[in-house]
Amino acid sequence: MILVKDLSIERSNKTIFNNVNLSLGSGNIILLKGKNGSGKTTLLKTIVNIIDPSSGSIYWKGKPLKKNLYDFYNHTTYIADKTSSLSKLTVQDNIKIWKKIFLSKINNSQIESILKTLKLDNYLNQKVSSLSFGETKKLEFLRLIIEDKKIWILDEPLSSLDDESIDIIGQTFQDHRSKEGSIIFSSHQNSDIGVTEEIRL
Amino acid sequence: MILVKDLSIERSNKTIFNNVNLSLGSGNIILLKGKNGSGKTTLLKTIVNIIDPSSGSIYWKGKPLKKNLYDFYNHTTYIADKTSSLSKLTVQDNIKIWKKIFLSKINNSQIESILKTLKLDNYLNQKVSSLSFGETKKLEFLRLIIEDKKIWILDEPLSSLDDESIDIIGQTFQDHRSKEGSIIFSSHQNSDIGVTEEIRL
Amino acid sequence: MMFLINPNKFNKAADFLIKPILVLSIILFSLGLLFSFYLSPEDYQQGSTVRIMYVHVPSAWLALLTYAIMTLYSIAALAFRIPFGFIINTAVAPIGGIFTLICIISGSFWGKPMWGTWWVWDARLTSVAILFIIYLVIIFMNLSFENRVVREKVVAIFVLVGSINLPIVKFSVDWWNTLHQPATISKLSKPNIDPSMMIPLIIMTFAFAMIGLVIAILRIKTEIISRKSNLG
Amino acid sequence: MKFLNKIVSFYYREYKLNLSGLQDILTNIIFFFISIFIFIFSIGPDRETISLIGVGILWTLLLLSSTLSLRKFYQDDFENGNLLITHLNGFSFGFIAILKTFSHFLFVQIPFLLSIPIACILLNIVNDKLIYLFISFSIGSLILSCLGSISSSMNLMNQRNFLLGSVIVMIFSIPVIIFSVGIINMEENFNSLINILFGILLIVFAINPWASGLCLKLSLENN
Amino acid sequence: MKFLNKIVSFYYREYKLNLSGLQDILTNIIFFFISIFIFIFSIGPDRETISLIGVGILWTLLLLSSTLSLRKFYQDDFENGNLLITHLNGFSFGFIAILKTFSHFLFVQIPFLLSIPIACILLNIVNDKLIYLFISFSIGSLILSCLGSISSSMNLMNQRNFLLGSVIVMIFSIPVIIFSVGIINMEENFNSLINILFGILLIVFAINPWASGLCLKLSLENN
Ligand code: HEM
Ligand SMILES: Nc1ncnc2c1ncn2[C@@H]1O[C@H](COP(=O)(O)OP(=O)(O)OP(=O)(O)O)[C@@H](O)[C@H]1O
Ligand SMILES: Nc1ncnc2c1ncn2[C@@H]1O[C@H](COP(=O)(O)OP(=O)(O)OP(=O)(O)O)[C@@H](O)[C@H]1O
Ligand SMILES: [Mg+2]
Ligand SMILES: [Mg+2]
Repeated sequence: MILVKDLSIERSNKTIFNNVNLSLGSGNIILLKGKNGSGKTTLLKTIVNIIDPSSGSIYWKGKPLKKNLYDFYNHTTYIADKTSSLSKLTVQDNIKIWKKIFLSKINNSQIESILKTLKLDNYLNQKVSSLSFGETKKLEFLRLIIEDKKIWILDEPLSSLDDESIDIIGQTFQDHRSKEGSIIFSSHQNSDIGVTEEIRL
Repeated sequence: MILVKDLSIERSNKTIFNNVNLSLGSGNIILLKGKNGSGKTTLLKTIVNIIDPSSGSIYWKGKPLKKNLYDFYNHTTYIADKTSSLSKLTVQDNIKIWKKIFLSKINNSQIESILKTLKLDNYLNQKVSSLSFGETKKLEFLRLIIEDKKIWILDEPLSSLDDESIDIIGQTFQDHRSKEGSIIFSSHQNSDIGVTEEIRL
Repeated sequence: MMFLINPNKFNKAADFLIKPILVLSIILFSLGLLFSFYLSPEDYQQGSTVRIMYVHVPSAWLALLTYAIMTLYSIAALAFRIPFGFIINTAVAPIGGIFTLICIISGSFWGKPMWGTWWVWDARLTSVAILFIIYLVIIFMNLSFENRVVREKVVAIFVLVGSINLPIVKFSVDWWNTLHQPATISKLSKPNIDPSMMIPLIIMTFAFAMIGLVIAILRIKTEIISRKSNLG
Repeated sequence: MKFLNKIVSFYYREYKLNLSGLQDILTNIIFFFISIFIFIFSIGPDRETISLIGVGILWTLLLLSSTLSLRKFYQDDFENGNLLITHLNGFSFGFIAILKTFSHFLFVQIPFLLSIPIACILLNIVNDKLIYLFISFSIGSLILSCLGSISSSMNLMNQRNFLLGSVIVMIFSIPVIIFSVGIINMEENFNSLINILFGILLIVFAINPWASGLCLKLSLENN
Repeated sequence: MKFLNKIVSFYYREYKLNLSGLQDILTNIIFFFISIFIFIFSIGPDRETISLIGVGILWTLLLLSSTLSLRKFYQDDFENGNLLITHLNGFSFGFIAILKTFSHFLFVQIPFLLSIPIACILLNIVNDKLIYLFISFSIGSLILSCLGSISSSMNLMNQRNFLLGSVIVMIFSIPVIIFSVGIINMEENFNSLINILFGILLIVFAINPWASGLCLKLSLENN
């Protein structure tokens, strides 16, 4: 559904990468690999149209992305390498806010069960600022479930997680794939998480 | 030199861990492992006396840590799981500031060669906010060299780094060890970085 | 006249013109100083403080002129996409700012004996003070915005909006009843000022203008270079 | 319908956020009242002078305290990534600017407007002026919110010189202040003056989404 | 010696952070003058009135500038971990509070104090008051810096009761300011009044490292 063609990006006159091609169909899980500073984050940001490419083009459902931007956004969840939960509020408040702003139809019991598998159920009334690093990260993944979109674009979802959590994420990826969803994510780690294609930058 | 005895920590009436013992002698490299939320960060923070333990005690050179705090700080570099470089300033400015505040005797050519091995030499005049996640992390490690202390306390130094950088860090650890330095760090990854002891929380 | 909008042509013209202008400015300035301090009479009311005029009035005019030039170039840059206008804005703003500052300071020193205070809140003085602040803001915007493309546009828009202040400065003495001296020279047909004061005034004005021009040319040239090498 | 719902939830989020930042709002209001006390004390008990300059003081303080809150406008959302999320959630940057401007008006200016009656008592401003005051203040503070939005989105690109944005806002608000203070003292042609004020509002209101939106997009791109 | 060196480099860092050069100080000063302009525009150009409330205007602006910069006090350092680094670098929390308070005084208040003479010309404040003004302003702004330190360190703890606490600390500045405004108008017993102000300064100065230091420690612990 997403097609990236001959994408090149320059920033402050430095070429970051040249002629990247990829296509993300339904049921695909693409893993982006590359050294630090090779441009993984930049590529993902370009795909969600935050950065304008120097040359090359991106298509969504056959049409240029820019022409069809909000339809694309309607089908996409992007999780950046920083967490977006509001650290002054509690976990519960954050979930409430996410449910509202994404007009989520997920019901509470579903969320509770996910919180339980992620082992976050004990922290509902704790401020996000006092969660551990990994816990904040796991909290962020709730957005995937709450937003319930087809396409997931994730920047380093696996770093700082323990093996158990990585397994859970892998499980979730497989579930999503079986529902015809597609995922593109970057990672430095090698975990067998059912990746269908690997792209090196 | 650091001795942790029967340390237990409670936060908001929740026990985080119980009766942890460890001793860090010179030339030791201790790896802390544990699930997300198991208390690795909390333990490290307790060792640097930011968090007060509920019970148990910590000794530095045989004396209670609290009695001898600033001497301990004089020998310790602590790198938290967040980066501390100032994102509005350039890499160069950050290095300059660190050199000043830690009264560093490292000369510039040394720093340049380290920047080169860390592949940061091209970014000297770039703002930290525009560095990639891994690059910011690597920049943080410069503090280890600039501060030039005996004891390194590092919270998840390896996450979000590529394999090459991890090798460099491992090299640095070995160098430090051969100079009778000691290291305690937490990590989720298994990399053979010459760890002498592993502690599970 | 292409050198007024094309950087390359400007560079050539500037290389050719800068030395004559420099010489001219030195001559005019020394001549002006000579005239205003030795060869012009004292005012029967104001005494020798009238000599402040030979600094005050030229700098005031040039402050206004500089802003007017910036306004024209901003229009050119925004409406006709002539990037040279952005260069002018960056290069010339500090010069105008300094002229304004000289005008304010000399005016204050004039005001102390004439009005009994350094400062009053009349329309002209206030609008000049605002002009000064506008200049300062333009300078700081040029210094502190990181993204050059945005910065230039923002500055140009700001210059345009700020140009509303220009007629207020110029005509405030006519529109409102103020303490400040009304325009004397603008009535070209019959200037009600003595020629013995008129001559040094005009010489000083040209001297100031030439000095400003020399600095402007140098600044524009460095600006062109830094744009080419993309440092700015 | 869905879009409307999203807007409502946007404000729910803003509400939650501002509530946790209650301290900031309180600080602003305290600043406001302390300043009023300062003036009353420096003028002394002469009630005539106070009521003469009362309106002017109120206006200035309104302006100053809205510069106080400028930093909150986009900075926090920008830094913690919520600006991006809101955009990906289907709002164009221009529309985000409009929403945020209203949110600033709601959560920062309205508390002020509500404290004006008390301030009027302190400053001995006669009651029958209150309604004029209120109308002109509401329009004026909306103008200030729009200007604030523009300048603080510009500030995102210029992380060093934070005050510059405030200075720009203040320069542009000089005419607004002149007009609005005039309104109160010239009751006869109140209507024509308020129309001018309204005109200014429309202009900044039209420019705001365009200018702020552009700045937001660029600053996200360069982050 | 080493310790002294460290203090010097602390200020080097603060300098780099606060001012990326002269332009930031200048922007501060411009901001100050524009605020004065705005007051004049809203109050009217009448020289008598202006000189009457001139001192009040100056105090309000001093208060404004220190309120504006409250957030910068500890928040940024706290969030990016530099507070911790400074502590581990050998400064106790109480001492950090003292250093920071001086840094606030240096980089925020001093630019103001320096522009007061020019402001006095604009506001038509007579020359022979200038020295009184200067003394009371210097003491007053140090007091405000200390109070600001306490209140913004309380604010770090981000708990409802502490939020309120920081607001209450702000309220303490009311008597200080009102008192200082009074000083200018009561030239006879200037000395005894300034002594009282000095006494207040000593008190807050003594409390500050203790209170702020505690809050800093607790907030780091709970983060
Ligand atoms: C800080 C205070 C002052 C400022 C900012 C100021 C500003 C200006 C400006 C902007 C002009 C140019 C106006 C134009 O081109 O029409 C001007 C002209 C002039 N000013 Fe001032 N002025 C100040 C004080 C004074 C004082 C105290 C005097 C003498 C009593 C004075 C006498 C004049 C005269 C004679 C002219 C020439 C008017 C003409 O021929 O058009 N100014 N001033
Ligand atoms: N605004 C900018 N100006 C100049 N260079 C930039 C800018 N933004 C990013 N870069 C550079 O672009 C490169 C790619 O950054 P990016 O964040 O995409 O890397 P990454 O592959 O995600 O790395 P990591 O694994 O460390 O997250 C980096 O070297 C970074 O320094
Ligand atoms: N102030 C607090 N109040 C209550 N609980 C807290 C507080 N601070 C931390 N905790 C809890 O303590 C636990 C340990 O946190 P810590 O950051 O030490 O974990 P960690 O082992 O470093 O995890 P990670 O691998 O995710 O970094 C977490 O479950 C966290 O929620
Ligand atoms: Mg990245
Ligand atoms: Mg941790």
